[in-house]
Amino acid sequence: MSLADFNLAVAALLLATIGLGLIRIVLGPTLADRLMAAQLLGTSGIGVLVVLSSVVQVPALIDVALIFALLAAVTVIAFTCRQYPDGP
Amino acid sequence: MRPPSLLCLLVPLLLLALGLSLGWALGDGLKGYSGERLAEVALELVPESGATHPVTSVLLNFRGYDTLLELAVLLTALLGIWSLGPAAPPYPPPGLVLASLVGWVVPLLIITGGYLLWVGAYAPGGAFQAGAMLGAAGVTLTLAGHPTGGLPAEPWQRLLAALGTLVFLLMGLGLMALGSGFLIYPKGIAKWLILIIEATATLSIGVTLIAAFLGGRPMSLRNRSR
Amino acid sequence: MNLFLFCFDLLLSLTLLALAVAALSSRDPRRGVILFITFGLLLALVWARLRAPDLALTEAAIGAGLTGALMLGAARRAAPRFDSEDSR
Amino acid sequence: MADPYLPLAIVLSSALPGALIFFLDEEFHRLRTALNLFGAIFKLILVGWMIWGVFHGHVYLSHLELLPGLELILSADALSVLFVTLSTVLWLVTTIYAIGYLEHSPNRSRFFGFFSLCVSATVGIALSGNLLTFIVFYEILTLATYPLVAHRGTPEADRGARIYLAYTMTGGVVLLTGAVWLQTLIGPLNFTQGGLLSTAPESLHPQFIWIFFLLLAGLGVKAALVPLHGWLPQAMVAPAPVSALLHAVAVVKAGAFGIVRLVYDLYGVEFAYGLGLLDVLGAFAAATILYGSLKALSQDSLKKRLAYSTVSQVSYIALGASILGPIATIGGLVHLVHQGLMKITLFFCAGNYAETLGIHQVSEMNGVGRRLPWTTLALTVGALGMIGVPPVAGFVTKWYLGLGAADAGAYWAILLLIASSLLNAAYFLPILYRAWFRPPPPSWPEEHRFPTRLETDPALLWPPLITAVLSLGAGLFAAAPFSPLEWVRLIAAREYGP
Amino acid sequence: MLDPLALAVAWPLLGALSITLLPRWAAHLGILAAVGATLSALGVAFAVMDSGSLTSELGGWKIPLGIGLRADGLAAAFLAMVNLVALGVSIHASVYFADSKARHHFWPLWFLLWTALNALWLARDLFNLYVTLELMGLSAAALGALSGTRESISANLRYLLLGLAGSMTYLLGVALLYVAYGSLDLVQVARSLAPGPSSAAACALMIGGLSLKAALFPLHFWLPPAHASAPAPVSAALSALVVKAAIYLVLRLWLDLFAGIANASAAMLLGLLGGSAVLWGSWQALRAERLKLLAAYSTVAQIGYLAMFLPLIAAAADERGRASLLVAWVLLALTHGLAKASFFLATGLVQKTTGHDRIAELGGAAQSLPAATFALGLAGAALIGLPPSGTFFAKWILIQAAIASGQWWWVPVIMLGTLLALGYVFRLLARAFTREPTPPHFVTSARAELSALLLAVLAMLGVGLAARPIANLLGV
Amino acid sequence: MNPEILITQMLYGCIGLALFLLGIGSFILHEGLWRRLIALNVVGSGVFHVLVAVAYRGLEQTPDPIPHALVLTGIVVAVSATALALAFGRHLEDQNDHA
Repeated sequence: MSLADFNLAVAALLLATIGLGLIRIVLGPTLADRLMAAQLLGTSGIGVLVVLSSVVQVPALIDVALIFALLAAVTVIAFTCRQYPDGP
Repeated sequence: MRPPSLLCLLVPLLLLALGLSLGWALGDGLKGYSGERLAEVALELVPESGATHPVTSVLLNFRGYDTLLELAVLLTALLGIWSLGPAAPPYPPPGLVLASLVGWVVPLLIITGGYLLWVGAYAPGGAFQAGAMLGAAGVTLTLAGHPTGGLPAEPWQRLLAALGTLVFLLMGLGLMALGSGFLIYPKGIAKWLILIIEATATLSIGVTLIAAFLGGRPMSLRNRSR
Repeated sequence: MNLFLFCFDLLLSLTLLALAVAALSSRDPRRGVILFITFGLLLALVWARLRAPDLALTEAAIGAGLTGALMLGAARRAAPRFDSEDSR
Repeated sequence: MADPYLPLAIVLSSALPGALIFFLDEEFHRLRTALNLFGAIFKLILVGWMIWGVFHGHVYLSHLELLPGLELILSADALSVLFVTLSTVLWLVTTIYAIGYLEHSPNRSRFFGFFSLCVSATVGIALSGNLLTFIVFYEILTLATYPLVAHRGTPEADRGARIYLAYTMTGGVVLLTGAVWLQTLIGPLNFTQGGLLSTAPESLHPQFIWIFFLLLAGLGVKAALVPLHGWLPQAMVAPAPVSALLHAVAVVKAGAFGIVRLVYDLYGVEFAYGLGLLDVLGAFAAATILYGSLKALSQDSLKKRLAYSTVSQVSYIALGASILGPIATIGGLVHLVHQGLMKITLFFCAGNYAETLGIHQVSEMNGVGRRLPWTTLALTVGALGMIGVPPVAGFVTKWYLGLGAADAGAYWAILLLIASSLLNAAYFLPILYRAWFRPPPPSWPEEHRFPTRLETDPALLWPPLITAVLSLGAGLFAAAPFSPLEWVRLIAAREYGP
Repeated sequence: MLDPLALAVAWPLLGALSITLLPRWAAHLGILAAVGATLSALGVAFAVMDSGSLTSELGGWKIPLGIGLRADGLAAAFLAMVNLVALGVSIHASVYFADSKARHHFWPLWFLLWTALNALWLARDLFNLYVTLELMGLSAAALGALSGTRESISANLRYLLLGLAGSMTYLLGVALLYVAYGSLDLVQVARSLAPGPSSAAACALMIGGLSLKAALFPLHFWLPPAHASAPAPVSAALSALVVKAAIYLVLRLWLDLFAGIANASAAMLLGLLGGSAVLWGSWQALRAERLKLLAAYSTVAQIGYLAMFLPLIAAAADERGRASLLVAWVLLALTHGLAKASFFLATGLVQKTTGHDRIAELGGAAQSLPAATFALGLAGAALIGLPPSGTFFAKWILIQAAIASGQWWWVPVIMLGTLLALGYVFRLLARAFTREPTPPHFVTSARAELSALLLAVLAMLGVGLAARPIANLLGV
Repeated sequence: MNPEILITQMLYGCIGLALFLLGIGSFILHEGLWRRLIALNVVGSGVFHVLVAVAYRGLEQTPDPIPHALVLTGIVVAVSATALALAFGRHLEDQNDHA
């Protein structure tokens, strides 16, 4: 097993965690569940990206991972902010 | 109002048939695809375009006209949103934890935007991604209760939203007036022209995205005090 | 032929498809939007795999991030009304 | 030596003033009158010039090629000059009449605008050099007369206008289809003396028959051939000048003129005879003549009686065309002019009765000859002409039709003429009797006094007198040069060749 | 060197941007930009008439890499018509929106739409066409919703979404073509296009997507509500220009791009849809209770006529027949553009006067606006196809081609469609002749009424009689 | 041409097509702005996916930058349209509330 293959295996594993997280997102039932799952997804996504970066030989994927991380933070904010107050 | 059941049966069947034929068509196309026509030409000419990153050179030089019109599409969406009515009332102010998180995230997003803009010349990144970062910063601010997502007053918003398209267009027209031709950048300064366009486009995209998230015409200061 | 890579591709593709189906068949707008955001993030991963880091960046930031934020902002407003319509 | 501008100028000489008139404010009375009269007189001068030119062998041809095979042609041959002259003279007279008639009614700018367009279209029909141009002006005529029929704005006017439109437009679409079909088979349809079709291959003949029916149906609507005549009595709601123009010149004549063009200059009279089409046309004409007269008998409304009389009389033209031989042709063609002169007189008179005394029904006409002697005199001339009493123009028509029928061995046509004349007498003579010999009632339904020593407004009085004199003259001086009859002889001679 | 093609796109865009920046001056800047854009477009048309088709390679890159603009006769004819109509609409709008809150929003969006239209006629790059389609779709939907009523917003939302679906479908076709032929340039792809599954699928996707945008029966259902609920000048632009742009692209792709694979049976299918559209649209227009709905359904019918040409073009015996059908197509499209714009503008005037546009209750409104009624009448006559409008000559050629190619069944469709059109136009015009008092003047608001009237006059007298120059422009 | 690349292109291309069709199906079958917008975005993603797939030219060669640029443009257009559509939807709801 070459290094690239090992990396791929890691990536596949991370992908599997994403898949598990997805089930949680679909099933819910509470907002918190979904939020946590989305966070998990973000984190695993970053992992996949870092690994992929070496597999497909695109160093710029690290930048993409950075954006993922930042967006995860924004997502937290988006989820936790309250609704619009009722009425004008 | 549920769609009739016959439709529910028919549509998937039709789509399946369509999918099979499309797949066949795609396979047929790919088999005939030698993969070295336009792509080769484009990659070869990248050094002449004023940017070293291929996607950036395609986007801002080879197919700059598309990008110009695309900026116009963004502007259209914004003007359309504004035409519908005033913005939604602002979000309530955030709690303490959230406020500090926002305080961290917003500057980071802006810095990242600047970074993406700068690397766009030679690496993945560029006006759209950078603009999206600015937009995300504004959205974050809005969510945290800022009534305009950090945007200035309406006249400035208009200026910023139109700026990218305006600079792009005026540059094209100016070059034409100077004898070079519409959107034809002289070799020596191409890099700088692209950077100017990208910078202004970033601002416009960011502002447009924030304004779109606000979802309506900027409210005047008096109404905003609430 | 790199079998590992192919398996990884297959896994990625199927996850993507499953997400799309989940997002499209969701009746609750909030859940649909969250699934759609997740779909966008996964799409960004796929594009990263296809060596398109620019697109991965843009999709993550705009396709998933901003579109998601836009929809989420609106979905929350619509949710109660939607639920009542749905239960009819 | 082809003059490319004169035919166009003749059409535009009424169209342009018409277009200007629309923009005039309602109270610009003098300017409107001036424009109207200027257009009418200017057109008359141009037409006079053209008559002189055609007589001396000049060729007049305005044309505009739109696409290969689609060409607008305005040209002047003897037949078109006949119709143009009729329209122009009668337009001038009718304009004067209309100015008097509509003195105080609303929407005069609109009325006169469409009135001018209507005449332009009629003149365009007359000058059309091919079927495409003919159809163009034929449809413009429909469009321009619709507002005139609807002008009064009453529910009856609305209804009459709708019926008029439904008939004529359907006819127009049928005509268009037939024309395009024919053009697909044999190319551009330029009106040619002796017809176009005789050289076409025999395999096309069955299609030619179908096309003839389509074209005849399209033209027959305007010519009020039974059973396509239904619109004409309904259109009586229009103001009197419009009825006069519609019945005497513009609409029905456009249809009749089209039938003449169809038989003589597209199919060729001998070719049409060979296909047996003339018999069909003759049958329709005969049916129309009898039906119109019979219906006229039972009408109490003066205008309706005149309308059914038109249905009947216009078909003399078709009858003339349907009988093979130059003499019948002369009879038919000359009726184009004669019927126009006589019928317009009758309608002017009817308008005068209505406008001056409020009389609309035949039964109200007792003794009207004493109150309006000149008008009734004109009416008498017209009515006697219609019956065919010499020396009024109508006699000439019937004489030639009869001679032609005898010549061609079509004795049924002679019987038809006799029957029709008897019927004409049966519905016109009672009117004359009432007008002259019955005592007048103590008061008229709605008397209107004009500030003049004459019996009515001079603008209303002179036109019927002029046309009555013209109808008399056309009969009395039928043999003089430039008379309608002489002109028609020229046409017939050319059609049948040496 | 000044590039007239780029200028024709740049002018309206510059107008849109300057109005965005200076909303206070909207109406003045608007008229200025409208005149500039029209002049630049007419400049292109005259240049094409002089020297044949123009091409420019934007950015200075050879065409498969750079984006090409092209103005051939077809594009130039439409460009000229569209800009004339747009100028008329602008002048009208400067009155219509003068004291309305919507004016700040109308002008910039209107010029963005104008930009999209000009860019669309000149585009020869398949992806560039997608961008212009989206620009057109977005600006059109935004403009359509300017009246702010519930039905206008929901109708235009539907229009927006369906337009998106249509352009996405189109884009998938472009993607397939790019896969197979490695180029996005229309002319280049056309040159190398070979029959096969990928080109057939691309054809189906692209034509299908555009048919949705062109409201070809049975994909027309979005059009009547969207066009009927928009403000009148916007309806004019939508019905006369935007829909025309999509059907123009259908023809352009059909003739230029897919000429090699577009077969007779596919053309027949489109023709049948067109025929159904003629009958259905005209029938619905006849039954419509509101004036603007009537006009919108009439657009559905007119699009049907335009689609009906395709099987006849496919069946044309020789090059001459094809050429004359093409000219007829252009005549019909141009006439409809001018006439429908005028019709909607005049409708807007009537609606402003009465406060509604229910046909049954119009009463003397038509009579009190003689110039507008006149415009309605002339435009209506041009829509019916009464001579000497371009529609008349187009129908003549259409019937001729139908008979010549043995496809006689189109003839009754055309006849019936014409009669139905007569019905719906005169159902309306009959209301103009009532016993209401007449206003003393023919024209009351010169800019608003004369713009409508002039467009109608152009439709009735201009296009048909100018068939020869138009044919020359098309190089026929 | 390298079969490995072809298979990858085909795999992802077909996924793109599938997304396109799923989206279209959902667009036709489902009512409601939310579902239609999501469906449309999935449709768009499907088309973009096809483009990205065909731009892929293996691990050694630089991918074709032109489809990438097209997709970038497409994404921005899609978000513009989505934003506009959402604003329409919000306005409709507001009118419902007032009604």
